[in-house]
Amino acid sequence: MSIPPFLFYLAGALVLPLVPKGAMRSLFLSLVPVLALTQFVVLPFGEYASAELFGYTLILLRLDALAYAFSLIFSIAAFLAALFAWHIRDTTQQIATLIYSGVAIGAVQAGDLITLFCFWEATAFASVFLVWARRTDGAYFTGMRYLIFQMLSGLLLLAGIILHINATGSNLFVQFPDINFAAVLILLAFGIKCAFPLLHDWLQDAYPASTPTGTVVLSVFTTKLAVYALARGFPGLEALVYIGALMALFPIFYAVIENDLRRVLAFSLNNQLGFMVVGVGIGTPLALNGTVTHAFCHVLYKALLFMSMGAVLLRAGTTKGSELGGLYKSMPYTTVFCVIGAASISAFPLFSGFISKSLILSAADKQGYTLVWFALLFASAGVFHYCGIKIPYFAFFARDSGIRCREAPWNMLLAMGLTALLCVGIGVFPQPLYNILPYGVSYVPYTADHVVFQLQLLLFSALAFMVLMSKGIYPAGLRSVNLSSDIVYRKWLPRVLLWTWGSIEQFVVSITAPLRRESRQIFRNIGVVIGNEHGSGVMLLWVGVLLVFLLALTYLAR
Amino acid sequence: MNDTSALYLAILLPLLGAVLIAALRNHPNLREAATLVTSVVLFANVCWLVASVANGATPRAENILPMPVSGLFLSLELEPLGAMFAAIASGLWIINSLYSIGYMRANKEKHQTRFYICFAIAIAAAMGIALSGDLITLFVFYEVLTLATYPLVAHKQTAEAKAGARTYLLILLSTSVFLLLFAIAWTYDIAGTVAFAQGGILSGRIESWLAPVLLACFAFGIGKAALLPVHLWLPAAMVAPTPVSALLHAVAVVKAGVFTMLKVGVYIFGIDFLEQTGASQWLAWLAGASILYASVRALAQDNLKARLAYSTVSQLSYVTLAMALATPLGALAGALQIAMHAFGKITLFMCAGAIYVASHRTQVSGLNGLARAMPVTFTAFAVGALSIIGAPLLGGFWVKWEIIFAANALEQLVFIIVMIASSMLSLAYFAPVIGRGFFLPPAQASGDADASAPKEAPLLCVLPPSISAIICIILFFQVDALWRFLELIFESTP
Amino acid sequence: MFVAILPAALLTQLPILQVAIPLLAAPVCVLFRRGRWAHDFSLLVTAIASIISVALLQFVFNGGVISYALGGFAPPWGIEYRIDSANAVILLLVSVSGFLALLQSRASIETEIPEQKHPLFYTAFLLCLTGLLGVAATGDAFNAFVFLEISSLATYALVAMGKSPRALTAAFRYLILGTIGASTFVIGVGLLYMATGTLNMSDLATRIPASPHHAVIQAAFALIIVGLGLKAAIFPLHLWLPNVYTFAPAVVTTFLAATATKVALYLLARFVFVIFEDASFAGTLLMPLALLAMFLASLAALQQGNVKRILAYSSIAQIGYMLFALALASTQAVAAAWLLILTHALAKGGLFMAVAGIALQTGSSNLDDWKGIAKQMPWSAAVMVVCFLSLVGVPLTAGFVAKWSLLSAIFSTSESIILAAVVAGVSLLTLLYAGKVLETVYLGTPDEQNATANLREAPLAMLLVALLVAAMNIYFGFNGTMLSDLSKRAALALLSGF
Amino acid sequence: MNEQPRFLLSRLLQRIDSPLGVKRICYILLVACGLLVAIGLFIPHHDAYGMGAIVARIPGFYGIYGFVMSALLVIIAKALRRILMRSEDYYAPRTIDNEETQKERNSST
Repeated sequence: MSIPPFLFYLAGALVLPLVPKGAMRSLFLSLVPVLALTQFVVLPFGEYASAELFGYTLILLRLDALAYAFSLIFSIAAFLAALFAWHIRDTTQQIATLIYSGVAIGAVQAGDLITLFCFWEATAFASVFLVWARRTDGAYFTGMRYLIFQMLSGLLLLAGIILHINATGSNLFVQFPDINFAAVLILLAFGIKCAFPLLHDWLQDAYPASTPTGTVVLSVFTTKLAVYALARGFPGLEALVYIGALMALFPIFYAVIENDLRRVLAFSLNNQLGFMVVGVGIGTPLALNGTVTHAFCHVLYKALLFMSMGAVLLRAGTTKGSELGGLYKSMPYTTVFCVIGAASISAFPLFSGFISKSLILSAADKQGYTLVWFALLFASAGVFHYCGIKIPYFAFFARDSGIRCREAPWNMLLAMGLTALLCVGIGVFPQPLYNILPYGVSYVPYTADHVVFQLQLLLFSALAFMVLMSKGIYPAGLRSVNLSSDIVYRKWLPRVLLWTWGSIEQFVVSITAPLRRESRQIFRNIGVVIGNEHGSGVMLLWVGVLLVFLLALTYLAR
Repeated sequence: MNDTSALYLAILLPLLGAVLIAALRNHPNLREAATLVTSVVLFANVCWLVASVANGATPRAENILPMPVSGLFLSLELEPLGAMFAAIASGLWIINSLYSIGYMRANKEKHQTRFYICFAIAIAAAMGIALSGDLITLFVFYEVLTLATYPLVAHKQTAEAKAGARTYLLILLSTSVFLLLFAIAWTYDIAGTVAFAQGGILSGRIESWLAPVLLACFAFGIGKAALLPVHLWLPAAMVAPTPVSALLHAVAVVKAGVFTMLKVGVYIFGIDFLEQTGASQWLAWLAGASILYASVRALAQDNLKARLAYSTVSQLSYVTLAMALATPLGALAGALQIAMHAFGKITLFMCAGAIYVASHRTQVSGLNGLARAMPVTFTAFAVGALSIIGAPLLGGFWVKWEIIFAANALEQLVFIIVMIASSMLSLAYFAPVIGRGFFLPPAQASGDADASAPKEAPLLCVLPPSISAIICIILFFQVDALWRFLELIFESTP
Repeated sequence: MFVAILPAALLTQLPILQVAIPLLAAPVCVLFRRGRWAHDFSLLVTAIASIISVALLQFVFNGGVISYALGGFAPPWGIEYRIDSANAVILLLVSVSGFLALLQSRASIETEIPEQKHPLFYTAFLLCLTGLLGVAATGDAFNAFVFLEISSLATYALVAMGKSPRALTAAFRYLILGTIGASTFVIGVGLLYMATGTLNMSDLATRIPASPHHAVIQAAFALIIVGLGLKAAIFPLHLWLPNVYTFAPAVVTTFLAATATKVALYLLARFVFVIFEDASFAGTLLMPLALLAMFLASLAALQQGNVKRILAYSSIAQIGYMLFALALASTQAVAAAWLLILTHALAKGGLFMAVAGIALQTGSSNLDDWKGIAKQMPWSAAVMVVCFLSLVGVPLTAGFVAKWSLLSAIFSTSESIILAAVVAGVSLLTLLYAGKVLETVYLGTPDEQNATANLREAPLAMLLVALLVAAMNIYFGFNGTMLSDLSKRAALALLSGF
Repeated sequence: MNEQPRFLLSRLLQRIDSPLGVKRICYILLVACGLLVAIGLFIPHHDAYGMGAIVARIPGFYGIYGFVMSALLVIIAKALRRILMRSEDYYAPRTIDNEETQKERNSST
């Protein structure tokens, strides 16, 4: 008997309001992921819990290596996030977190497209609450934009699924054999959630807008779910290699000049996704393994970084680089955890990023994607630059901003500590993680050349940072907004639409107003001609006219 | 009891209820009890009929009254589509009655007896529409429905209410008298009958270039279906009290419109005939335009009920679009939309009414933070809205699913795009209610005017929308049964 | 049923009795000192006339055509009274309308007409009735003229008795125009006589086809159409009608609206279809006029502020309908025309009755004074609703039966959807002015200076009759078989000739 | 500013943060870089294919690449700022970017 794990989360969300607020509820919140985890962690791979709905067979729980890895990391992250949010007393956020985690796990374990779609949409609706939970006007509007983008993804997926089912008659979620229109729609849907270039703006827009704890949850699921879906549906699709490379490259430029550190993290999230997408695109066992590992590690260190920034936001009230600095004096533990996260994302040896990123790089190299390989190398150096150094440096060191606050609450520290421990642990002992990878590939990350070259790359990068910093070339944090492709729908499109609407309206009015006036006049005239009282003379005239007319007609008709 | 007498009963019961209500006008509690009892009995009766239809029977009552022109009779006949409509209308009457009691009392509305009487008559008319076996009978009940709801729309008797009711009556009566009747007469002339028949009655009898014209007469003549140029009555009717809006938008009126549209498509033209001639092509396009236009208009409305009204316009065109796709699948999807939209929209309206009762707020921009005071109402609203949007786990999803399926089968990409765009737009106009309600801080500028913090509305205002919201969820999982029932449309021979 | 109990001898005399009884009774009214007696007497007379008409109809319906030679001179030399399905229906309509109008209107007559004039009033009323019955019953062209004049002259007098001073001018203008119309008509008849040497209609019908393109006959044709058109208030010869309907005493308006124009229309149909047998030509002539009437008069009705005027213009538009149906000239269409005549009489009669009641209580027929009157006079208002619905042609009212027949007639004769659309479109306009009146009556808020609060419902007698008519509107909506059978036979009678 | 941070860890970190600490780090970094290049010359590269194998033969390639590219990155990004940067309230009020600033302003007045 196996219950699909997502049901635990949903049931938990239902029961949650009944649990008294406070420690009880927080405990409950962190126990749900553990309970759900026990349901599948020892389950043999296979398909469970299928249901019939509307003539389709739904597979609610399909466990294979790919799904297992993602479910596992999602569950761990859900637990850590719950721990991190222990102090939160906001019921809506708690419910949203539970549902969001649950449906994300459900989506990963969905064996068919319809179930996948249901969860796909549900992640969108559940997650927007976390954005809104900040409860400001800005967050509200941001959430609306976020929601619409997520919905667009869902709808494209829906259309694609329907087209797919119509063409193939099967609703199983397996690799899409050929890239027809249906597949393109589905790819686009995945692409939106995966923040493909030009479809990515929702990510940098929404993630920094959430609450300190909300962003942590957000950073875990949506995009990794998309990576999972790509890995399942489109492994080896070559276009993805280039899309991924582009994703890895362009956000780093933005990240360097971005002021809001959580948005910097969002850009780096995008950049890291690029690595994973490249891995999916290469599609060799090594590359796919790299994608899975990287996603696994990424969830942890990105969560860690967002946690540390969340703690900063909670205590210092802002995460803007221009306002922060010298926080290590107040929040030393957070500082250390942040540095561990930064080291992990920068792929320092002995940290988790190292053992995952190199798989993808190796795979790219192996398959002869030279340019892509260079690009990824560049991106790796860049990551260290704007994320590995910039985040800890601007937040905790640099010039002293004078902010003196308390250290993060114990639960946050505990959550960060556990996450940091996992990051280091995986970095040191990668084999357990490698063991759960979908493809049996033996890979040894810790070879001399790997370590040395990686260190070369990173330390020279650091050198560059130092040089630029000392020369004053490094861009300082400035309160600003950096334009991106989202200006199209945030500024231009509304203007164009309003203008079009307005001019159409004006046009219609300018046409109809005289028409209306005229017709009213005609109407009134009819009234005057027909309705008014006329003298007998008029009548006589009509009699005469009619007579003459009739006579003429009869005469002519002869 | 046999099927035929059950047919008569379905129409007579609400009328009887109206008489009872009138008789008990001095005893409000008994009067409301009369409404409730009647609605429950009616529902039971309709369920009996539905069961009989599900078993393959076709309850009939022909030649009830002789009509002047030979071959033209009033007749009743129940096929699956009508059975579904009847079941929805009578079922929602129960919920709506409960809600009406809560709403009318909480708002201390006047003329409550008139309200309940007209309501009952409107339900009788809706039953008649559902059960009618030919166009003339349908037309008669259609007009009765218009007339019976007119006093309801004008209920408040303010200048605004009168103006709205006037537009309501004018558009509905004029389209039906001008175009619908004309179309019926024309149909009669072509086919020699106006009785609904499996596969339509026009096939091979009308020149193919005239078929779209006749269809146009029907499409615009059925004003209650609120196709683009004739949709204006719906926003105008928003002046009515909320239970009436629920009646208009969910229980009876607009549903009667699209139901008629479906009936005409399926049983007068015949889906095959429409497909062969392509007579409904233009209608599909117009319905698509209607969907998008109304959605955009909804987006621009700040008044919650006006927003809902435009949403209804857009959602109704789903049915028309589905029918105009001219495939059996499309027609079934349209029928499904009638059911799904009914439950979704009634939830929304009852929530809007509950919000009004509790806080006297009508504008979306004024809802900030209200959800924290009324979590149940807003949750129900969210469920209803998501169902309308077509989110999974809610009934509305399957409609979207089937319509896209039907459009895809025809390789009509544009309608898939329309469906997607419409879902996006509906999300865009519903999400603010939820987002603002739950997450924005309440406005404080109004000061002590709203000194008494709003609380959840009375139980009878909150319970009904909760029930219908739950039904929205159940419908997602139980769609199979409904669908199989509807499939009888193309299997049985009525 | 009557036919069965009536002795055969009496039966053959029925056509003359139908006309003669009111004619002889008319002067008797003058003898009564008191109006009330005169009223009761004329009521009795109209009742008898109604019974006779029912009997005639019954007889004709069973397949007969009654030809009665006046004074024993056989046609074509003597004057022939000839009853077939077409005019039996009209006779019934006229006599029953007269009866109901009288039955309903005692109260309104008493307030509108000075006591001492009552006997004269009833005399004129009966004379008018006689004229209309005579026109319908006779089979002789000149005799028809005579009766037309009898009814017209009586009508002038009746209209002039209206309370408003403007009734006089209305009557005077009607007098002038009516006389012109009558003269035109009689010249036409004279020309016919000149050309054919006969005045008997069936005789004319057999002789005219022999020389169809004779110039004199064609001139006669034109003259007769114009003359009768004026009597029937065919657009644009309708200008006399609004004032007459507005300012005549209520009972007169009710009666005239239900009957007068229809009788003229009947005669027109008789001439066109039976005598000239030139239906298609007449159709092309009259069709545009009919359409114009339907549209323009309805528009004009929309702009009126006086209920009676609204109804008057509505009548002009409805006459357009009837003319339209006649102009289509198929059996089905003529049947539709007859149905229109009957149902319009029902609807418009009922409306004018209700209006009479309300006008009696409010002392005004201006719409502005009727705001929210439905609260005080719910039954009268209800009658208006029913009759308006019938006028618009909503199903389950008599009007629907007619409207439906007209639409199917259009479809089956002309194949022109556009015509049908126009007809349907005009009912839209009807709806508009009906809505305007009803909304004021139901939802208007009374102006402060016209306190309507203490108004009471119309007198019971008025109300009951109005309700009866309204009920008939509904009854025939449910069971229109009788009406449509009648009209179908009438059409057959007209189109198959003598 | 000679305040003593409360936490022991903070005091440790303060050492790094001090001017002297920074200087030390710089030196350590330079030395480490040199060492790495040196080591890189001697290690075998068995896990490199294609381009990876080629560039591994260039002494200190990874270091140079890392240095140049990150410098380029910063310089290009800084140039991009000229095009892309807008004031914080560019999208206001529909964004969170100016809200903190706004809040500060409100609390200070």
